[in-house]
Amino acid sequence: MTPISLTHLLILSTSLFFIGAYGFLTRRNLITLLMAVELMLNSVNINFVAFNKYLYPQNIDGIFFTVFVTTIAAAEAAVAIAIIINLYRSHNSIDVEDAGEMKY
Amino acid sequence: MITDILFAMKHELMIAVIIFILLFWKIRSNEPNNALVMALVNGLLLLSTLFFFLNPNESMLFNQMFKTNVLTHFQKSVLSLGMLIVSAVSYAWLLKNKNLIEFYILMLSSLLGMFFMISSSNLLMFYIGLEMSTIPLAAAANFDLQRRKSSEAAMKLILSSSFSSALLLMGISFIYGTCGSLQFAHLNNLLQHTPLTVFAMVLMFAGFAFKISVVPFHLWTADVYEGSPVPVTAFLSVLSKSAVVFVFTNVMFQVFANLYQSWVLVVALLAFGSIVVGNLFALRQQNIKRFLAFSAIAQVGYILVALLGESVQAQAAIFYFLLIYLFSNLAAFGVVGIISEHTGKENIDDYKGFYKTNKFLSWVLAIGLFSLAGVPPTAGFFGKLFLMLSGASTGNYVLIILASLNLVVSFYYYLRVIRVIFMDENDAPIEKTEAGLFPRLALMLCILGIVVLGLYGPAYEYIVQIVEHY
Amino acid sequence: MNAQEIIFYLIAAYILGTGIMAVSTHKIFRASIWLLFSLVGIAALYFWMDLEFIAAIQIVVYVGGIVVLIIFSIFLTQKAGDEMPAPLKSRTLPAAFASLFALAFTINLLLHHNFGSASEMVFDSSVERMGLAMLNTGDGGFVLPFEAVSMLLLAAMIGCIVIAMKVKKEEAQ
Amino acid sequence: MRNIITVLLIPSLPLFAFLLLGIFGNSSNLLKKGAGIIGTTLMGVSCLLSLQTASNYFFANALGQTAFTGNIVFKYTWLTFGSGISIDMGALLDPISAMMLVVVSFISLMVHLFSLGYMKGEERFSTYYAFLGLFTFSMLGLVLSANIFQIYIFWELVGVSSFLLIGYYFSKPSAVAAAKKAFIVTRFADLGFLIGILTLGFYGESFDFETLIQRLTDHQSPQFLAISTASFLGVTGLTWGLLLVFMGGAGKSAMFPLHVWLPDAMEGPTPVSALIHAATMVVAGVYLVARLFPVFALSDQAALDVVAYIGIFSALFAAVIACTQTDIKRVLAYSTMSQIGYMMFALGVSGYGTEGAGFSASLFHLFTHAFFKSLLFLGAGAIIHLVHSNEMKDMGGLRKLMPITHASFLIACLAIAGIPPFAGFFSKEAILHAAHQNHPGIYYIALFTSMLTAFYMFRLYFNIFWNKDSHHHSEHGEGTWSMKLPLILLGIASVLVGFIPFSHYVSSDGAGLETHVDLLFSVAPVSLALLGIMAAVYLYMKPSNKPEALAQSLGLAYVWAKNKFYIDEIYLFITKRILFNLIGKPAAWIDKNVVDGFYSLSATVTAEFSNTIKGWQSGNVQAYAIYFLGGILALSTLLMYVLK
Amino acid sequence: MNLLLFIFIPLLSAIGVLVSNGLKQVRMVAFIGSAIQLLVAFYLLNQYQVAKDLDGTALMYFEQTFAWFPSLGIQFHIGVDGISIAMMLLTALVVVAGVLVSFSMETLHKEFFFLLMLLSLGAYGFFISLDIFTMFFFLEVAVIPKFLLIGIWGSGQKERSAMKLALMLMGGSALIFVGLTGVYYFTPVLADVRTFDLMSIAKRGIPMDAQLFFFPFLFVGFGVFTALFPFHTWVPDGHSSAPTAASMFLAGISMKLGGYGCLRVATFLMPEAAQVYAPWIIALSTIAIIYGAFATMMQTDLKYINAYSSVSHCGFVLLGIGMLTKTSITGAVMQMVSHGLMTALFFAAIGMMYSRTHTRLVSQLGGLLKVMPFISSIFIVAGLCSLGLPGFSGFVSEMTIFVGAWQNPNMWYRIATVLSCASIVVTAVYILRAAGSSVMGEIKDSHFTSLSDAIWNEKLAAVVLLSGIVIIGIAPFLLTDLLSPGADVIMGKLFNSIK
Repeated sequence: MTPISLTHLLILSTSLFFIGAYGFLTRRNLITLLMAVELMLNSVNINFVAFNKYLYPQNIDGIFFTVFVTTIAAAEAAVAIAIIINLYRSHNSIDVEDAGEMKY
Repeated sequence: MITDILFAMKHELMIAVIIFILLFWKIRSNEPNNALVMALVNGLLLLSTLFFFLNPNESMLFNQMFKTNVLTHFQKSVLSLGMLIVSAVSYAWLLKNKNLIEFYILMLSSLLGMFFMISSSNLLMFYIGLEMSTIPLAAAANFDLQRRKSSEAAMKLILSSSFSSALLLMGISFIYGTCGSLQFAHLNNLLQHTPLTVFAMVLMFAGFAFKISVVPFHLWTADVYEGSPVPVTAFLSVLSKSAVVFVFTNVMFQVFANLYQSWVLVVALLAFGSIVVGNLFALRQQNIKRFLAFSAIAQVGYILVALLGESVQAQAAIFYFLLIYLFSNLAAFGVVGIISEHTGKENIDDYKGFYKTNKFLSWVLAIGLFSLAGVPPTAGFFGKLFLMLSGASTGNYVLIILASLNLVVSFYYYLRVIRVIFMDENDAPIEKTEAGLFPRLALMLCILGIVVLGLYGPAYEYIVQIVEHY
Repeated sequence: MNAQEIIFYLIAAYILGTGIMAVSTHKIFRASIWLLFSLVGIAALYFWMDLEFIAAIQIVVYVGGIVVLIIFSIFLTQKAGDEMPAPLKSRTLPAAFASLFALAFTINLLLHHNFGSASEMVFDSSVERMGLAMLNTGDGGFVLPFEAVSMLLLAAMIGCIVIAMKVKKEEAQ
Repeated sequence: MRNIITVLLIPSLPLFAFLLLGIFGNSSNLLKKGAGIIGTTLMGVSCLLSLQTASNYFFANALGQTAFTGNIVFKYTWLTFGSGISIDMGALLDPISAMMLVVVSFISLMVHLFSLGYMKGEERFSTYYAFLGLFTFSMLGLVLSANIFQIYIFWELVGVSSFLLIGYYFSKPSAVAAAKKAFIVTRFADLGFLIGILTLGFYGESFDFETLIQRLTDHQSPQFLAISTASFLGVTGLTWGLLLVFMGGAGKSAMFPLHVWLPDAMEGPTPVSALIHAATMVVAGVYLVARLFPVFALSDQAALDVVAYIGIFSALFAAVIACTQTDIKRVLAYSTMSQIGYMMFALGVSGYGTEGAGFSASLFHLFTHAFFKSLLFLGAGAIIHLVHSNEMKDMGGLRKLMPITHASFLIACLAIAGIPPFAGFFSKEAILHAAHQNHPGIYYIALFTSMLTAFYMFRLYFNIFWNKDSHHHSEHGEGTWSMKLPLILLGIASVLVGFIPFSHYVSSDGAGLETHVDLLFSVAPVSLALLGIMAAVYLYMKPSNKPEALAQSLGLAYVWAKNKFYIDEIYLFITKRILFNLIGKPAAWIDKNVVDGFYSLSATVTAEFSNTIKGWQSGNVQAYAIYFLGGILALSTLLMYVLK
Repeated sequence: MNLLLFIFIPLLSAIGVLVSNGLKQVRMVAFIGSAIQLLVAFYLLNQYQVAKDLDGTALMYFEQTFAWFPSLGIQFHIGVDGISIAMMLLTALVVVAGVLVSFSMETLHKEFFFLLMLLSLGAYGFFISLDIFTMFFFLEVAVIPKFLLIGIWGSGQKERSAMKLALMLMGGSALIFVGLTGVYYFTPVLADVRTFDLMSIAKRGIPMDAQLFFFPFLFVGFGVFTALFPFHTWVPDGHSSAPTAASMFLAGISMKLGGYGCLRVATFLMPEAAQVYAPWIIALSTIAIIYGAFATMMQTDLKYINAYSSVSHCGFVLLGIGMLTKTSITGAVMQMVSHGLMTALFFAAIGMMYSRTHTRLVSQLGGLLKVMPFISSIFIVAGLCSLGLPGFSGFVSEMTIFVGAWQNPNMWYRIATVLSCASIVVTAVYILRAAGSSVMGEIKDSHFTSLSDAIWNEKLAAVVLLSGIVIIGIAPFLLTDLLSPGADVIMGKLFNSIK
């Protein structure tokens, strides 16, 4: 494997990251926001794995980072979804635009 | 060996023990006696606070992921104390809560996360601690289950924080990619000044800045503060912030030492931005919690000012300030919480004529606000001045001048509240509110802290000593 | 260009394509399915990198866990097939600009960064090594984060239960 | 030592009266009733001591001396300024101060005495006597001052006691206004005085009269060289200093154009006018110039010329106005101004030493004038006491009702008109003589003025005592003996004091001058005075419409004079229009709107700005994220491309 | 003599006020506390004379040093010289009088007296401090009580005025703080410790370029407290809205903190810069004097009249400092003392009149001399003192300033002096206008005739202040002897710097 491929991997992950970011910034459904975040986290995971495998194979920090990110992402998603469901109960909508009562 | 670990992790273990006790309690009885739970938790938290005096040794554990020394013990005790005060002043809200045990578990988990974060000497542990201190808190923010604002606040918190942690993670991944290590101690040497590391630094900085509400990463703050239950707001504004600042200073001075030239600029810019924006927004708030949120943003600006100084002086000033800030802000939030819980009134104008009916609470709120504003003889005066003194030590006079002048603006809005409390006439002021024993004690403790910390010089000297040592 | 590379580019194209679909389709249910595809694609990438363990976790946690959770929540809050409201123009433009700029910026940085030569060492990513590391307290051990995360999961679980549980009638008043 | 105590007691006794009556006068009934007696007694003692001191000085101590010298009785350093100069409180006895002591204490005693009857039954009787005491104390202190700053201190005290006494009837708005005017106008003059003091003191490096005079008259001394080389706007420091000091004197002595307060000051109780505005305080300016006379005469002729011109102009100017006034006290006030004008120009035309006839004449006139002018005022007081009016038209034919007053008033009128052998004749002759020798132009104007003087004085006299018949009947006669006694005493004095060989004792260098009355020279002034009296007889002795006809024929000139040449209006214009409207109001406006407005504006701008940016906090979590991402990008771009 | 008494007595009185009950007890505690303080102040004066006779060379007496924040070089260093003793005597007198005139305070009396005591604590602390950080601390301690006193017990637009005052004073403090940091960091480091200590900074000296940069901050910052033009606008509003005692404190003491700071901190520590900036100081203070006087002339409210006149009078203080001669500096301190007493007396008289007539408008008052002769006389006497009548303190202090100012032969300085002198005429105008129409003239309101004159506590207050004014006015040498050594020290620093 050549470093160029590492760069390519990084470009892939970066692209995915900002695709996720774009999603987060534009979608109006709270659940889709969450989905966009998952994409971003995944792209970071790719980064860790790629760095670990191609640059620092002597340790496995990157791999473990990925594992823990995945776990935490799960916890985060769970809590977020619970909150969204609760929000839905009170607002009867999960549109971002409807959940902006507090401002200024 | 085992005792070493026990002593090193005494705070974490203590919190974990509380969590498990609560868990089993919940399993045993579905409708526990809230007062008893609170007494237990408060007692144990007091113990945890006092643990500081219990063999505060220095150690490095678990694959160099967990470090302790006097400084971290100190910080953890401060946080325990903060948690204790939060828990005590929110007595009324907690007492009525149907899910008290769960609430405590969430808050304590968050506290535990902070402890891990403070003790982390490794980016992985840092990240886990950070998330652990945020995610349960987001859930706790939603604990006013019926209030629309509560869930909105929780939603904003969890989504913003996940977005921010994604960016933070990206920064961490770049650091890992360029250095190949996650250990703070190694990164110190490995990190070179390259565009990519600078970018990674900015990303990480933004992650921190998000947690401590630095402009422009602060926008969630006011909404979340306003919507969350008072204990959560107090917790967020004091404990989360303090914990992150503890780590932040460490990371900035230790990990990013090689990028000092770059981050100093960022810090200076954002310090100014935070002070100005925080002040401008605080000026126009009607809701007292939002008002405190924006004032807190301005306060963070001053913390950043101090960060510009020489390492030891800066850290000492910051830690000292945070200690004072903890008492001051909790005094203010304590009173606001008590009033909000008893009367549901949260607008500044509702406090008109407050002094006529509630002398004690008025003075507590006033002293808290004075301390936040930095008026002597409260400790806030010393805290804030030492921050700026530290900032000036490297010659950033333009920033110091701007920050000083902004103090005047901040004065305006603090005094506005004082004015409402003491001077404005009102036919129907907030009725007399009985705070209860725990809150009263906690508030008195805050006042004591506010008065003593400043006038008693050795308090600061002690912090300097600890910081100098580590 | 050898087969490995071709496969890589295919997987990459697949991930990005499904990713884009996931953030742009107007039907929320479809979006979740596109997300699912994208995550599977990432698992494929891990396979391609010979990291079977990570790939497995990816599939179990993300595909089996999170996406399912998301789909459940969609069912709880939406009627299937509902069109989502289109994003606001005022939001799309700056978002697109920011994302593209950030993308270009980051890629530019990455391309100009010298990561040094790839290590020739063979990367040992066996499940055994990971297992040992996971529960090791000494050098190269990750037991502390493991425990910490378990506490986090516990807390998250408790939080979810309280929040998501239907509030009883009398409490609602 | 005895001398010190005596000299100290002279001003201290009135001061004691002031403190006693001022502080306890209202609380103690005894003091309230007995205020007059107490005040008069203390004053009497003080007067006796003054007479004794003066006679000691002139007759006992000076025996065998060829010249009178200044004698500093005591000196105490009161306030030291950094560079060795200090204000000393001291008492200086020299011919002029000894003379002034007598004048002040004697007139004051007369007024005290007169007031016993005149002010009887007043509600604030004790306060009145307290103020009289304060005034007398200040005036005596002024006279005794050995230090130019000390004189300034008493100068101010005199001013304030004058203010208090003019405003004695404080519920009368006109009295309050007059008191204010008097104080403010003299205060303005004192501003000049103060700066003059500062200038002289700075260059002379002392405030002591003796030192100052010695240094500034010695043309070789470094101080003199410094002050005469320093210049501002082309005028030397010395001239500035002297002129500014003279400005102070002109203010107190009501010289044109600072005279406007004097006529109004007649709002005060009449005895007060007699004391302050006729005999003592108003001549303080003359006294001041006389004090510094060596410096004027030996070092700065230009300043002295100014004194002369202002003096003669004021004399003429006031005399013209006096001819047209109908308020008897105002006539007297303008006459006072005119007479002080005489004193001033006499100083102005005088030389030093053997040339110093003018100096002696001036002070001689001061001396005599004090007696007959206070007599006139007290007489006027007695008249007003009777008719309850100041206006001539309410009077007439009073000679039968009040014979003593009539007689004394006539004596005084003759004296002021310069008819021999009354006191005024001698002093005026001496002045005219001095003017004739040194400055013929001034002499002729003075001559003309003396005719006017005779005219307006007798206009006054006839209007009061003759003219129409009296419709008054005396309720309480001429008044008590305490009122009559001063009139008689002063009348006698007005006749006699002219015979004192004044210049022998009082002269510019202390050496004494021989008095010579040149009968030939006296012909012109006396005949002119008689001419003036004749005119008055013709116009005013009997009621007629001749005065109106004359006024008509004079036309505009009469109107202008009657309206005091509109000087008051000019002042009013300057103060109201310029100071109030053009400076005061804008200052207040600027303060409110510009300076304070700036702060309010900055507050408003801040609030507005805060309102403008509130949209940042839009409440939408995605918007927050955009700012978040934008912040990161902006910072990184900044770090990488801008602030490299 | 232990100077800590000046901290503890006010503190104890404040605590005593808090624990006592009822108006009578509270005011007695406050009165006794302040009276003891006054006695102690006089005792200090006595002890100072004794100590001075024993050792005339010391710069400061009764020095004590306590570590406070040693790592930052902040000490609690106290000590006095003649100048500070004069200011402390002033404070003691005004505090006693302030307590006395507030005897009939009805609402929230406990808080009122507590804050008064706190205010006096701030003032004393400021004057005894020899550490500029401590000075700053005490300076600010005094700000909030002012805000509360005006805002709670004031009249008219009290809240706005209170806010304005607090904000402008805080603005001044902010500038001072910047100046302090500059002084702190640019003073050469000795033995690895920086210092805030006044005397050691003076000894070490501050480099010229730092002086040039930071002098304006310190001077303007303190200047705000003492109504430096154009930072004076808090004065009229603040003074006129404040309750009587607070007005007395504000004008009598608080404004003097600024003047003292300008002298002790700004000018003393940065003499070279003071010389450079002297023309500016003189220009601004001359403007303040003239402009304040003219603005006063247009006022119709008695308190505004006195407040604006304070602007004008405090201009003299700054003028005296700006002229940088020994005499003028001595005069500036004298003027501080004198103006403090005089203006306190003035406000006391106005307050007494207001509490009876319920109006302060010149146009509505009139003829009060008839119904309340004591109060009216006090008013007139205060007015006469204000316009610089000999025999009262105002005269000697102004004259000292003028003489000092005139010693500077620069023509522009002279013109400034002449203009300032001219203001005394304007002063006469407005004082007489005020006195003429409010206490003299006809009684404008018939219900005035039934009003009573001053009662014992008010009389005592007036006598306390008046005796100070008269003693200084008659025997100014007492004061100049006290001030002279201190002025010499400052001048010594100035002249050394000329070399």
